[in-house]
Amino acid sequence: MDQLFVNYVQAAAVIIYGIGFFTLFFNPNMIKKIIGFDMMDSGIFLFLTAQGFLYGGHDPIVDPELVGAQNYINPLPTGLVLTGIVVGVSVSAFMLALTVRLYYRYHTLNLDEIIRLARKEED
Amino acid sequence: MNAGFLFVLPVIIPVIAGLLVYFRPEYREEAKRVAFVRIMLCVTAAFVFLIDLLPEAGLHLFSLTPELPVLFQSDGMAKIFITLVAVMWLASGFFSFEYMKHEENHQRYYLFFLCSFGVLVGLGLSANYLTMYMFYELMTLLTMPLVLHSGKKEAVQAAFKYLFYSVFGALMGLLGFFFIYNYGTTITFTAGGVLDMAKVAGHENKLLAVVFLVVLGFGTKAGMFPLHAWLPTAHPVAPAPASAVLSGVITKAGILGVVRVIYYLIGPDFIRGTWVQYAWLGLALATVFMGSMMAYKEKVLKKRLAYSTVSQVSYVMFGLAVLNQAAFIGAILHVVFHSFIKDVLFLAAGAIIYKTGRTNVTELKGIGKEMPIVMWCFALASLGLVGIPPLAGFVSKWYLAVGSLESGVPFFNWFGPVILLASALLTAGYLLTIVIDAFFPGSDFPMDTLTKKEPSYYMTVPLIALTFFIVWLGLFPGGLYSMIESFAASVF
Amino acid sequence: MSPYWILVVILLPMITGALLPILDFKEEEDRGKRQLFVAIPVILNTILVYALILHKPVGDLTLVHLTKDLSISFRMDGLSAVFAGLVAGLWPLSTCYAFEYIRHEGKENKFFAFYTMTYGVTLGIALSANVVTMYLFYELLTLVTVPLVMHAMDKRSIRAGLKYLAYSIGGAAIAFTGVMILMNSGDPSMTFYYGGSVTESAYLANPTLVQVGYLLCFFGFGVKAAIFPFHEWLPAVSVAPTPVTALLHAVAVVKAGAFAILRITFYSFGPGILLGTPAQGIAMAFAMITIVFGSVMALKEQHFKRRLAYSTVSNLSYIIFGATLMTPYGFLGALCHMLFHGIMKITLFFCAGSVLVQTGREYVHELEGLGKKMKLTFFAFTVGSLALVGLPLLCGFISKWKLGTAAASAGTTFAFVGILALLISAVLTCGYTMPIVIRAYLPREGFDESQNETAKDPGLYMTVPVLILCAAMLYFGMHSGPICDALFAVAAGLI
Amino acid sequence: MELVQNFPLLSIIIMTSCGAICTLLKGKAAKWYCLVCLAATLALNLFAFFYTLQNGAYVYYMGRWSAPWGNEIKVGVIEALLASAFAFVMILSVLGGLEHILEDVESTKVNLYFVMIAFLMLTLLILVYTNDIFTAYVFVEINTIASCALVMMRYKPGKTLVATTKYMIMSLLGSSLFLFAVCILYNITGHLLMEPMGQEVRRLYAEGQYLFPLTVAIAFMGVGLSIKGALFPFHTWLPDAHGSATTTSSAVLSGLVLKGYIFLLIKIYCRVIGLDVLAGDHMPDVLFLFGAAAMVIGSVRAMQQTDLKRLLAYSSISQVGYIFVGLGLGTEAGIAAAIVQILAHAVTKPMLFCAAGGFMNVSGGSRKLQDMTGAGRRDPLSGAAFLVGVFSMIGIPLFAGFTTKLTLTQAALGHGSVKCVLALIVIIVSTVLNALYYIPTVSTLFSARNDLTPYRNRYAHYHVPYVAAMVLFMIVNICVGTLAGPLLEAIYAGLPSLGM
Repeated sequence: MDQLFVNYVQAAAVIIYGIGFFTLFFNPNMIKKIIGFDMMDSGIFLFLTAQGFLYGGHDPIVDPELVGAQNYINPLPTGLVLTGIVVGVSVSAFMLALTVRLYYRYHTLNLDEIIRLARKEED
Repeated sequence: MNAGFLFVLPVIIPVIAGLLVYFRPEYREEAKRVAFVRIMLCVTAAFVFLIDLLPEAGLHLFSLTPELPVLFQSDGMAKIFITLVAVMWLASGFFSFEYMKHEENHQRYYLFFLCSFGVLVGLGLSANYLTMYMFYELMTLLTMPLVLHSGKKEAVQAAFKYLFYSVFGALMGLLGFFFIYNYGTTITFTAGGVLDMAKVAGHENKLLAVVFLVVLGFGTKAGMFPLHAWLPTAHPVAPAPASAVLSGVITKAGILGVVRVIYYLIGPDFIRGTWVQYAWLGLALATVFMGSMMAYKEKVLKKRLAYSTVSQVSYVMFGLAVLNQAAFIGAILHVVFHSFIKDVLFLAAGAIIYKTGRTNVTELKGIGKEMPIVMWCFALASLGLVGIPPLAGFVSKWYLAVGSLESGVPFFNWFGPVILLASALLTAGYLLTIVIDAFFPGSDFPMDTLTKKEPSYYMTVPLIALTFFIVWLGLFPGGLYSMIESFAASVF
Repeated sequence: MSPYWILVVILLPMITGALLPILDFKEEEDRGKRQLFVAIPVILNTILVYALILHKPVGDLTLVHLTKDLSISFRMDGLSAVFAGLVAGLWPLSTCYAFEYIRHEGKENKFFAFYTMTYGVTLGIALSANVVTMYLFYELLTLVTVPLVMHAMDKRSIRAGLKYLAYSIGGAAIAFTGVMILMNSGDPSMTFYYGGSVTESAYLANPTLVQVGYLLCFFGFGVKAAIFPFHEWLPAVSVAPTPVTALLHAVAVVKAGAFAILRITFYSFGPGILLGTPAQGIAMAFAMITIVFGSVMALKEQHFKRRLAYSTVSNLSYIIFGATLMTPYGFLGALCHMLFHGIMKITLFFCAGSVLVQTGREYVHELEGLGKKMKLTFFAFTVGSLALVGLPLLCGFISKWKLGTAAASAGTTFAFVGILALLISAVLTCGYTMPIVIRAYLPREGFDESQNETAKDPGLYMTVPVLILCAAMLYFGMHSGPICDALFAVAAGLI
Repeated sequence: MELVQNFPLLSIIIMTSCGAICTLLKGKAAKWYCLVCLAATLALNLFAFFYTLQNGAYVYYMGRWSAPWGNEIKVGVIEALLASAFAFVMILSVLGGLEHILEDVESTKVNLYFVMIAFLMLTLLILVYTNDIFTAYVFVEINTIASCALVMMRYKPGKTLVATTKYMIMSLLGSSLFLFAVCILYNITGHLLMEPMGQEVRRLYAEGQYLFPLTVAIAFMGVGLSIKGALFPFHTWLPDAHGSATTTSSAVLSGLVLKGYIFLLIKIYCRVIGLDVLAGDHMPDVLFLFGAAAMVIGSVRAMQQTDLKRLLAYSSISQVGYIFVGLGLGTEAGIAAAIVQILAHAVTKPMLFCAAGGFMNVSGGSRKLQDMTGAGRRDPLSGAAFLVGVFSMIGIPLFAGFTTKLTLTQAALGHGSVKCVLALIVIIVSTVLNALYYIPTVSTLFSARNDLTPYRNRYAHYHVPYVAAMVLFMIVNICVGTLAGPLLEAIYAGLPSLGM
């Protein structure tokens, strides 16, 4: 339990991730699903950035006064998060495009309903 | 080249004759058929007697595989058996000419009748286990249609029962064959046995079990308990001449099998004093007694005779199981005598059925007046079967009893004769009552209304001839005795 | 002869079969052409096979190496010669029979295509030099025969076909596992050597594994040989056209299973290792159970062809029983029965097929009185039945004799029980064949002959093969010395 | 540095540029350009394969930073082999489904289809080669998008859209789990390159530190990639997606895309986690069990299908099960078997899908098995290819499937425990089930039909690309079956560089 309080940022990240996960998985609304996905991504990014952060650490720009890696925050997670955001955005965009197509065809955003309609269409 | 080539003829002639009778359209005609069959029976019998007269010989016909030659020989046992076969077939065959008039499908009947003649001669002449097994199987298959002949429901059932019991029995024989081949030096019949004791060592128990199964197997054909049930079912449904040979000869084929296996392959020494001998004795005696009891209770004449066969053939089994010379001689004598007697009895029953249609013993009152010749023969045969001197049956039973008493087998040495005696009394009870009723139906029976219904010569001559042998052999058994003794000595 | 001829005899029928759908003969009009097109390669192939048997090619023919150990190779050794000889002997006869029979079924092109292909595939099994090759052809055999079973393409035959398929493929899959164990415990190329390729050290390292491997192979290949409890498919496939049931499910396919067991027992695992192990006992016990069980089922079965199929179930296990004795004599018995049962059972099936075609009757009780009308057919059936029962003078006795004496000489109690099983089965055999014969000739009292008015023997295409087979039964029954010597040479590993 | 060592990266660059250039080209030109690029990729990777076969694996630094900071690709025998195979199968799938692409995809968007193909190939190459776990994540996502686009890109919307959506959602779940696992691993090890990461993981495991995060990472990694690899019970998206896409898409998706993810998983498990650590967490057991279940359930479900493409899709689920069983055995031989199965299935399933496309042509475009009665006679080439595929699926010697069965059974026997028995049983059951749905399918395809409606009577008119694709597919399948020896040798030679 102690670990949980000390690493409260990580805990929050996991909670956000969990919310996103469940939304993506169980919410039938397409838009909410996409929001859920974004929350998942955000959760992970938070987790990642929190790991790179160092209390009292400086920006990772080399300052001649501060020698030694322990004085700087880790720049790599930040870079990773940036990449991740790019990927996440493109996936969200793709999903949104998909949703638009679905909506044009079925006039609803409810995935369960869409599946039902699609099955009917098939028959 | 010796007389061996002769052996093929009495085997093959009846078979070919039978096929001709069946397939040639001209033999649909009664007269031509009878003439042909008569000649063929006589020719075959003549060859059989010729073989009897010639000295012992052997013939190697061909080999299935090198270890399985088809061999014939005419030793004493063979001669006795084939002579018996020939006589019975002659008598029954002639009887058939008349009897079959009230049955159908004559050509088929003669086909199987003649073929089984040939096969039985072959069986008698077999000189090794393979040949015997072969003819034994063929015999079952060829005699089964005789049982089936009428095509009635009970006949069909009886035939199948006969078939399965017999095949089972034969296959037990085959089981023995496998083992004798492995544990013996040869499969050729050799007096005294062929077992190779070096190979047997360590496998005695298994071999004893096999021997027991073989005895049971061949005992099936001989109607030995516990595999006797087919016999009272099958024999009565066949036409009377067929019943006669079935009871008279075919049951003896089982005996021949036992003799050949026990005395000529396994050797009596191997089983003497073992549980196999005691079990065998016990089963034989049980059958003797049980057969008589069943016969006593039975009301249908032919069935009564069939049960009687069950009982009498086990006299022979008992004699063989005692495993000494006197009992052996008694057994072989009983084989011969019982054949004659049972043939007469069945033929007489057939004549009665043929002429009057009566099948039940209670209907036979006063029949002695209607058919005196037939009933006289019946009476003499009955007396013979009971064992009244000087008729045939007495001699054999005497030797059986003597053999048993001097054998030294514990318990059975005195218990056997006691059972035999009891059975003889029962025999008197179930046969002589018929005779008495036939001739002395009682004072209130309207004897005067009866008319004479004597059958034709085709029926009476065989009866009289056979009855004559019964009396003659009873009076002068010496020739036969010495002949049997000559080969009996060699097996012990 | 050059080992390449082996490839020729395997491929010639397969190519002929494959060409049939391409040439696409018309069903009715081109019948003559088609028959010629099929008959010539089949006969030629048979001649080639016998030429190969008489002049055995020296050495193996390796077609392709799968891995550094496994290869597809062919060889003509003694056991191959026996099976190939049997197959090659019976194929022309049954093709001849099929020419007439299959007119009643239709779809002749398809039928002969697969039928002829099967010839090649079966020879492939016979001539394999190692387990993998055998496995290949074993699988192919299933695949080319399934269409034959499903020939009618009605619900019944499709269901039967699927059953057959499931059992066969399942069996092969089980066997495959066993083969893998074999591969790990000896010569990894799994080439057949008389006496086995499993090394003593590998066996001692893990005896249980090797025995389990043997049993897996035994039951896996045993599926095709219809070992209890994997026998179900065989009676089911009797819906197939008779030439198929006769040749494939009495000879080629089921014997392929038995052949595989012989190979596995004597040439792969080797009796030296298996003798006296629990694996031998289990295998033998199942063989015995099947022997009796098959006969009992045959006795109960009223459908003519299914009855024969159950009889096959029983008889196949005679062969397997011989194999599980694991002595040269047992091997000899198995070989004898393999040959002779092939001849006997194909005859019986042909007779059943003739009856089916001529009268449309399928059940045993409908055959009453037919013996007088279909004389040749029932003559052959009688001879076949008697041979199957084991009457001396006919070939069935020879194999029974060899098996029986082999079991007797094996000396174990188990073998003794096996003999009893054989004999009980023989009684039962009598029980399920003889009533047919008897009632065909000797109908019951009051039987109405008029219902058989139209029945008559089929044409020459169907009767001649049957009579040739009868003659063969008699010949081998009365004079089997030479062939037994040859088989013994095989069984003792001399050739 | 030798020239050949540049080839993998060169192929990646070629595919990237191909994707970019295809957006500018018209449909036909894009097709040819894409095919040429794929051929070049194939050639380059084959060179790399033979190079590594002789000289062993090598690491190729991206930029001037070397490990543990820089990004790098690692080229081993297995990687190069898979890359070549993937490129080859990709070419054949495109050729085999070319006709259908032109039919199914709007003519203005044909070039986009080839863009997606190019990107898919690109991502596959990177998934195979990369040694950097975050790069892997990025390309997993790109791969997802590309493959979703391939599914969606069919003229007829509706079902494909829904299928794509399902596929997308499941993929996103999978990749986010994967990403999470990557983050955790990064956190506890401080590395992103696989080898340093692997050393760190082993050290931590040996010292007993961070065991819980490690377990979570392993599990998330496994679950995430299993979802993408369609392992039972995460397979639900697959039949819809593969069943409704155009021929090439189905072929590529089941033949290659799944394999890309699974190979990534294998690579991470071997190189990063290490099999001994993995075994301590019982992850192989879990994968094994689900793989075994997939083998059976996929086949059972396939038996119930009336739609040929869905049948093939369910069959893929069962085949993927084989790979996971091999992986789940957790031994060197097991991994080798898994890789063999990746190859064998990659050369078999696309062929079946292409053949199914051929059957559709002669059955009025219907995918229903019922309507395809006799299609094998009307289109013998597809029929022959389908037969080869079926033989392979059942595991007849000489065909690719047999190699799998052989290696997998051997691997199971080598394992020698309860798993061995279980594996043998499922292999047997699955073989039988495979036969039970494939053979009736074949018999339907080849059986004659009397009520031939006109369109069904249409006989196949072959296009050169299709013929070439099918013939090559058959040859390759048989090659994988008959040249199992060299293949296995190559795979075993490559296992050390995989981290074994």
